[in-house]
Amino acid sequence: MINSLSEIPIEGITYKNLKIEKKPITQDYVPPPLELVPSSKRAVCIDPSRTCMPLGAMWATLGVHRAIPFVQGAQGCTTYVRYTFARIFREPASIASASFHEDAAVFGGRQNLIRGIRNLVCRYRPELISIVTTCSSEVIGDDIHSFLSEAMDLLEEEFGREVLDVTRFVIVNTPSFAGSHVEGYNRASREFLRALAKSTGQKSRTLYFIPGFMSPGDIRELKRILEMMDVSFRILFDISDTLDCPLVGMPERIPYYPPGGTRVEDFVRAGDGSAIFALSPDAGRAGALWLEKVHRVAARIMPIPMGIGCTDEFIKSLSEIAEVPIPDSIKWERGILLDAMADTLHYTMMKRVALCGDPDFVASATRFVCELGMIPTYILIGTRSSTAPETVWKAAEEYNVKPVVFNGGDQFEWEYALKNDPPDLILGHSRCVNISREIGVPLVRFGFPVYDRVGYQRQPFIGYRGGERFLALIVNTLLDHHYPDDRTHQ
Amino acid sequence: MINSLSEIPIEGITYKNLKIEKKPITQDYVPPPLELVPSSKRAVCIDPSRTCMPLGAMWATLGVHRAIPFVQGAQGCTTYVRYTFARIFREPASIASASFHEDAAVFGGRQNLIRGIRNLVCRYRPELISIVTTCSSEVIGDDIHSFLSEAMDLLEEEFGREVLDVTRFVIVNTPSFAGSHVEGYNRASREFLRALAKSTGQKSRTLYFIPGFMSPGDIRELKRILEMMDVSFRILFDISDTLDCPLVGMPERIPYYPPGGTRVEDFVRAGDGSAIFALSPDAGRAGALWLEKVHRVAARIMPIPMGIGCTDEFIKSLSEIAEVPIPDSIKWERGILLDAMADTLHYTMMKRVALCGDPDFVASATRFVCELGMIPTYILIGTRSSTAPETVWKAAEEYNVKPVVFNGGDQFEWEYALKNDPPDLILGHSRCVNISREIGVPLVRFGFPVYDRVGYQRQPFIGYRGGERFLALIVNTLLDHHYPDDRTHQ
Amino acid sequence: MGLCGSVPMRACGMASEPGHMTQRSCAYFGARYVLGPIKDVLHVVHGPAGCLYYGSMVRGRLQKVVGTDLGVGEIVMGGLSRLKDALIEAFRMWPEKSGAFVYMTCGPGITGDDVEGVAAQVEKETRKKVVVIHCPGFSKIHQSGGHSLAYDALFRLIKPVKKAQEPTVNIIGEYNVAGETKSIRALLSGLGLRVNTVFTGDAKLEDISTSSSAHLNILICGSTGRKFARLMREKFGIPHVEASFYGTTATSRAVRKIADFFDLMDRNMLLGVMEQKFRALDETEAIRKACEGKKALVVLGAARIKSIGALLRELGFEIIGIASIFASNEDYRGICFNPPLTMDDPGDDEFEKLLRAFTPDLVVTNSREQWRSVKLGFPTLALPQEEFRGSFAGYEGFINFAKDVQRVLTAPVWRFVHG
Amino acid sequence: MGLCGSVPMRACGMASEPGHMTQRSCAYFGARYVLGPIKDVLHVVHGPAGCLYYGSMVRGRLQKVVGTDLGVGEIVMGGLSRLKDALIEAFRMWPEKSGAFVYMTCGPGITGDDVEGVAAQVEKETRKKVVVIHCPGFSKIHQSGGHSLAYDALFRLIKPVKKAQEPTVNIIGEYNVAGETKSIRALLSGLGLRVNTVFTGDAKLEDISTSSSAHLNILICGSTGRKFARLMREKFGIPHVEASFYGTTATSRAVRKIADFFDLMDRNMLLGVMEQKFRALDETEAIRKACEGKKALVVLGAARIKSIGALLRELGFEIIGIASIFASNEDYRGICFNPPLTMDDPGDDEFEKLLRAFTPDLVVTNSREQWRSVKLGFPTLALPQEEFRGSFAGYEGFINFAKDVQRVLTAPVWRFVHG
Repeated sequence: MINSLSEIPIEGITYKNLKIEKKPITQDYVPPPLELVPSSKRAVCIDPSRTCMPLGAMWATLGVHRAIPFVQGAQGCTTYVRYTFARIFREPASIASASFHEDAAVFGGRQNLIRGIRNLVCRYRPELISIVTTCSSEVIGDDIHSFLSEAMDLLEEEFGREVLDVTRFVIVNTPSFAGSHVEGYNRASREFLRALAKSTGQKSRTLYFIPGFMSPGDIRELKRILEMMDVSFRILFDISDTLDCPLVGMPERIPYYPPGGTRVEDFVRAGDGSAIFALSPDAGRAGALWLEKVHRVAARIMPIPMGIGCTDEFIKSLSEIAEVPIPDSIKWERGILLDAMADTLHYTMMKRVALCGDPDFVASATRFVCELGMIPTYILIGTRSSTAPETVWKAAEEYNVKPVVFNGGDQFEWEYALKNDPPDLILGHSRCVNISREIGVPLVRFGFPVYDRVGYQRQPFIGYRGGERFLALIVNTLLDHHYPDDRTHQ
Repeated sequence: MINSLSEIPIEGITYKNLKIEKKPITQDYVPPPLELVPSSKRAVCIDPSRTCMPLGAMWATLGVHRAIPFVQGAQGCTTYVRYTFARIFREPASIASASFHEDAAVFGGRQNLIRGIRNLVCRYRPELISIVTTCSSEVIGDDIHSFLSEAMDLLEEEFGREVLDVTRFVIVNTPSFAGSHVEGYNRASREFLRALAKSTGQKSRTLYFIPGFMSPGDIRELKRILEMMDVSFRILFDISDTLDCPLVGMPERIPYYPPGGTRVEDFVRAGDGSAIFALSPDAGRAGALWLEKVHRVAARIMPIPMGIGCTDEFIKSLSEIAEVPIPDSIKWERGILLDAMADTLHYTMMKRVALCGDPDFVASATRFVCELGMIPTYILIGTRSSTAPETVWKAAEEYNVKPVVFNGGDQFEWEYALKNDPPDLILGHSRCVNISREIGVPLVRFGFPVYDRVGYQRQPFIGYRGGERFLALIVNTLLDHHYPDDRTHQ
Repeated sequence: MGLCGSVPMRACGMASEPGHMTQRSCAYFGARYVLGPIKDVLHVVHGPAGCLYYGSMVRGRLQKVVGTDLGVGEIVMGGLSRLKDALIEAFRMWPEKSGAFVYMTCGPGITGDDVEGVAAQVEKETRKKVVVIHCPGFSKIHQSGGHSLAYDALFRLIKPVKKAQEPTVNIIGEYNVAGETKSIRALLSGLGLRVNTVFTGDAKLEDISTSSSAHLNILICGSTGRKFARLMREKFGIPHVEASFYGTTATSRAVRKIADFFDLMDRNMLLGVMEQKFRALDETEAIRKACEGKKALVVLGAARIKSIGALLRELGFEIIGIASIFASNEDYRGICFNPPLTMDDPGDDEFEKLLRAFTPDLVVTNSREQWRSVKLGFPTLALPQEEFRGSFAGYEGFINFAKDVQRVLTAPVWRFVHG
Repeated sequence: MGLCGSVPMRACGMASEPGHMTQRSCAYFGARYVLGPIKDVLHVVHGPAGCLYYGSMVRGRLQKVVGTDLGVGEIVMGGLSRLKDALIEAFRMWPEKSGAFVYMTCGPGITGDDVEGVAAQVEKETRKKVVVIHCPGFSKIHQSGGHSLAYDALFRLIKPVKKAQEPTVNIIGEYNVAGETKSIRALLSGLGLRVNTVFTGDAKLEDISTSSSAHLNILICGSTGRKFARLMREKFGIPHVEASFYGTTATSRAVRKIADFFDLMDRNMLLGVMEQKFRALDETEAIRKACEGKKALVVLGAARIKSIGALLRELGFEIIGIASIFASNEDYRGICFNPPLTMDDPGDDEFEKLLRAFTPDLVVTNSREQWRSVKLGFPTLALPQEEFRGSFAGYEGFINFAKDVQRVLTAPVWRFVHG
């Protein structure tokens, strides 16, 4: 090999040396009819940046200790989600299906639910089962409440009253033809609290948190911050251990349940809580508002604490509600993030960046990139949101930038904008990899889902420390990008 | 732009679209005369992977609270090091020079030392000054001890006895023509303890640690582990705050000193310690052995706790010496790393990897890559070491691999090996970037120095959690590498 | 139900019990599995966004799929006009496509939209072929029902054409995982055969319609393609041979079987085949020695069990148990080795019980379910393999597979689990 | 020593006090700074590995440098034979190199090796030019001494040759930071001039030896190149003009001055120059408005202060203080604006006192020392700039500089520091 090398090949990585044939994947690009570019002008949906509601309810359920989602629908509705979780977390996730077949489509899912619940209870002894509906059960018009009540009666008859003390039930209506996975989580947050929360009249000092689609790494960082703030807290829907846990070897008892997850008891006591934080407005607001309305627990709904501004808001709010001072250790971490921002401003300032993802992620990330002096150009909010555009516009006004916001469009129209006006960087989930390669603009992965790189689920993006990491990712991605004379970035 | 695009350019990043002209940097590669390849057969040194001793002593000194290295030599000996630190840490670092000029070269550095110390003491009121020698002062034959004693007498005369209570002095002989920065640190570790440590006869339960060239992120992780283990400890030469601290704004008092660093008092009390750990055999062993010999503090010298095996060894040793059990939280983190290893084994297994760097980093990293099922091929230990090859061979034997080890050679001979037999991956410091580009093999940065990417100094590579991050870096680097059909790595 | 150790057993070919924690998927999933790789047509999902979102990932690869993204309005009022508009728009946006597959999923499946009528209209207006796959998730007991639906649709596309002049074959039930189609093509070209269509690893609409020009169909995955092959024999008189390219023995047998059909076998060819086989055995010798007598548990779709089972046995594994995620009784009969345990449709708890009961040295399962056995500390090989792990078909494929097994078995991580 | 506010002042051109925490570097550093970019020669460091290690980084770029890596043995016994072997080996390894620069650093500088003798021997044996730079770190009071040593060596390489036929210039004191040489070359080509050699941003041994063929030397950095230019005038009769390409006014003046010399100025050229200037002013208008009246503190080498000062003033900054890391009195005289504070060789504490006393809106300093002012919360521009930030020379360079300043000033991070 050595003789065929020129000392410093200018191309950075020399495909030539790899001796693999290059083959074009597709033919030349033909622009689409212009009037079909906006998703609102089309019937056809191309590359949606969202999936359907049930996933959100399943995600939430898996954050509860020994809880199993029971999906009232066809088998694909679970298999596809199991696959999605498997790719993101590289962890097993037990999700049960009602196994709808023709008979269910014709006669309804009563038998499926009743038999399914019995099977689950007998074989898995879960502490909670969430019944997650799908488009089929919703279109058929399954009366889930009456089915469940029948199922519970039968269980009691067969096994005695105790069985219902062991296992709790929550129904989440998540028809796939409305909302998205984000709304599915949102609804779950309300239904879990509706079904479980009680108030004793005796208020506690405990703060409750609905994390939305935060990763295990994010939730762990959230806990660390809360411990530093020295407040009493519970995280609801805490996937940090259930979807990221050690290699355990064969457990003593099977079926195997991952350790951790929020205890049912914590949902019950939430009614006595002193406040509930929804840290993803679009994925959790409903739960927080319900708890406030019914149990008079103060609700705080705020953007994901990402970057300086959003984290400041969170920490301040925490300090006020819990009446605790902000400790020096947190200020220290803030200062470290500022230091990192000042140290790298030449790489970030004025860089044009496009964003894509779930509303809560995109809204907070937009503010963060503004804080870094970057210029957001095209922003795709994958699920139509009423709060995220507001958060985006507020940041845009403060930082004097004028991004184009697609609220709930599909990726096609956003990608079309990027092709015409390529940014310096894309911030988005793993399904942005094609446009990133097509226009030769590097991608920083974040949000839901990231599945084509490893370790993202373990590293926080939230809080000042998460900001540090997010910033490093952004800068290093820019530096890794191979320019023709890439020695400039030594 | 849009019309000139083919939908998925196969090259990944399309230089073409950037419209920047490619120009070859050098002409075709001509292989060197074969007999000149091994560094031992040459007088000429090409791309050494080490620098000279003084840097190590300065690094150690900057880990002490309000301490200033005073470099007995020409100004370049400090400027170059300030520059090196500035690039790695993006932090200010105050290092004083004796400003040798012709007169010093002729008459010796007596005046320089005496006046320099006085200036420093008056203007900076440091708590400690380390006098770091260089090749010039060593060749001239400066009698540093007598110079310092004269300087102290004069200080006492001028300012009273108190001045010597405020400022302590340590002399570190670091002639640049021997050893390397690694030995410079090693000597500093001994000289600081020799100059400061006392024993009162009353043993404490405190464990002392010499971290070697661990980054601030590594040292923070070390502290976190020690806190989890619930042992009493002090880190000596603790750069974690001094070389990575918040953006502070104008301080109340100038000259500005960064917060943190090991207190002089901690060195004094080390003589009563229950054990001292040198976690980088080549950079710290001398200090630990001296303390053991003179003050009967048990010395534990072990590889950097990186990956599973080395971290296991460290945790076990800690548990034995401190007589504390290994907490579940640590076992949990170990299990998470194992999980990450199992999840990614298809990316790492049988991958051929070349390593380059300081002996302590390379030795532990070699074991870690073996644990990942990778095959170390060519290993350059940048500074000749008596311990690192042993650690490497032990791992190689256990894992049945047969790497070629260059113990203390220069990068030229290692790079020549890589050109003839390119690995899948290179693990090395930032000065490996040229060979990485030349042969088109991706580089995972680690060790000393990393200066061409950001955030590396803040993220740990040590312990189980550092291993998780190291592994993710390795896998993501492999995945980022653009193969012709890079959709395979979605 | 029977019992094997502590593991309850169920008869094959039955629908899953609700709440049984099945790994099975739906008819739509199955249809996408088979039709996914067909390149020159539009794939249009008539259903909610979720089906579109998930359906764009087939065997780990992101594919271009579009859909109608049905909302409440369409579910209530009917989504037909939206489907029509979507089809016409999509043909305007991708004029190079020769046709469209329309996948009807649960929502419209229940409301019973006249999708065929819309398809006919659009065909008329656009002069492009529009094929409807009625694959609501609930319509079959598992994905293999979807495989059949897909093959039914493919069969309707075939026109009667003249036989090809040169010796020509189709390959049925071969899905080009990690480049396997290329491996098999290479072996067949070596015999001097032309491959007309690969169902569906390398198929275009035009090739499909002329696939009746072949002299022989080579059936790889019997489970998905058997009925299709039978129909092709009945309607177009094309005989088929079942052939497996998994393992050197199977590959040699397949090559000889096909060569015999065309009367191509001679001494040179025989030597060539032997040489390749010897090389593959040679290169894997150390690995085979290391695998000798090790115990494998295989949890996959039935057709895969057969092919992977052959590979494992050739490596020296003892297959102590097989569990099919989905299968027909015919599939089980096709598995010619008799492991101590055969079970159908294992639930999560049953999978765990199998692991505990058999403590296999190697688990082979699909990529979706692999993390359970990994988490419990068992070396696990997941399929479909990623592209960089290489094809498992043919002689080279055997070497790739052996290396894959070696990587999994020898990973040092396992020795730390109980350390 | 004088006093300015709380800041003690020192006279210029003096050696640093020991322990003063100077930012100054050594003669070797200065020599490397000037000779670093010369491509077709070997750079050989005769000294310990550290000098070699550090010396390979020149203005943020890693360069190929080799060395003798002297150990205790050579320090005691003399390193001459090692140097000779190293040179001969290096020429064998890089036969394309036309010569070598040998940098003698502190160790051999004190022991007093006869390096010249070895150089002569090697020249004889290899027929390559070997030039020794006697630059032990202690030999000068700061790096500018090294610059002179480097230029002395370069001067000795120049041969008397015939004048070029076409109008030809050399550029002196231009080091191609971030592509500045290219910007200046472009301006000069616009005038129809040939550039023979750029000292040293774009120089080869051969070009250097024939640089006496030029009609004019253009002196950019007077501090490093003034003496060299003077010598070239004396020995080869080449006149020089001092010219600055930093800022639009300076650039226009420089272009006219050079054009006048060659009698090239006409209406068209004048219009062209004006147009470029207007465009640069136009593009930077908003930035200039934002910078108007803002206070800048500049801490750099003296020559840089002059050029950067011009750029800052053209942007509208008030320069409230300058502190030269190293300078001669002549350098200070060359700075034609009179800031309230001028100081030489600031220590770390003095730098901090300046910041506290003047609370500048912008600090401009070198990349090594930038983090102190950043840490204390001051927007800081560091030089030399990285390549991606672009050349600061010429009209385009003014725009680049303006944008750089804008990036630093408007970074949102500063508003959070006290938040």
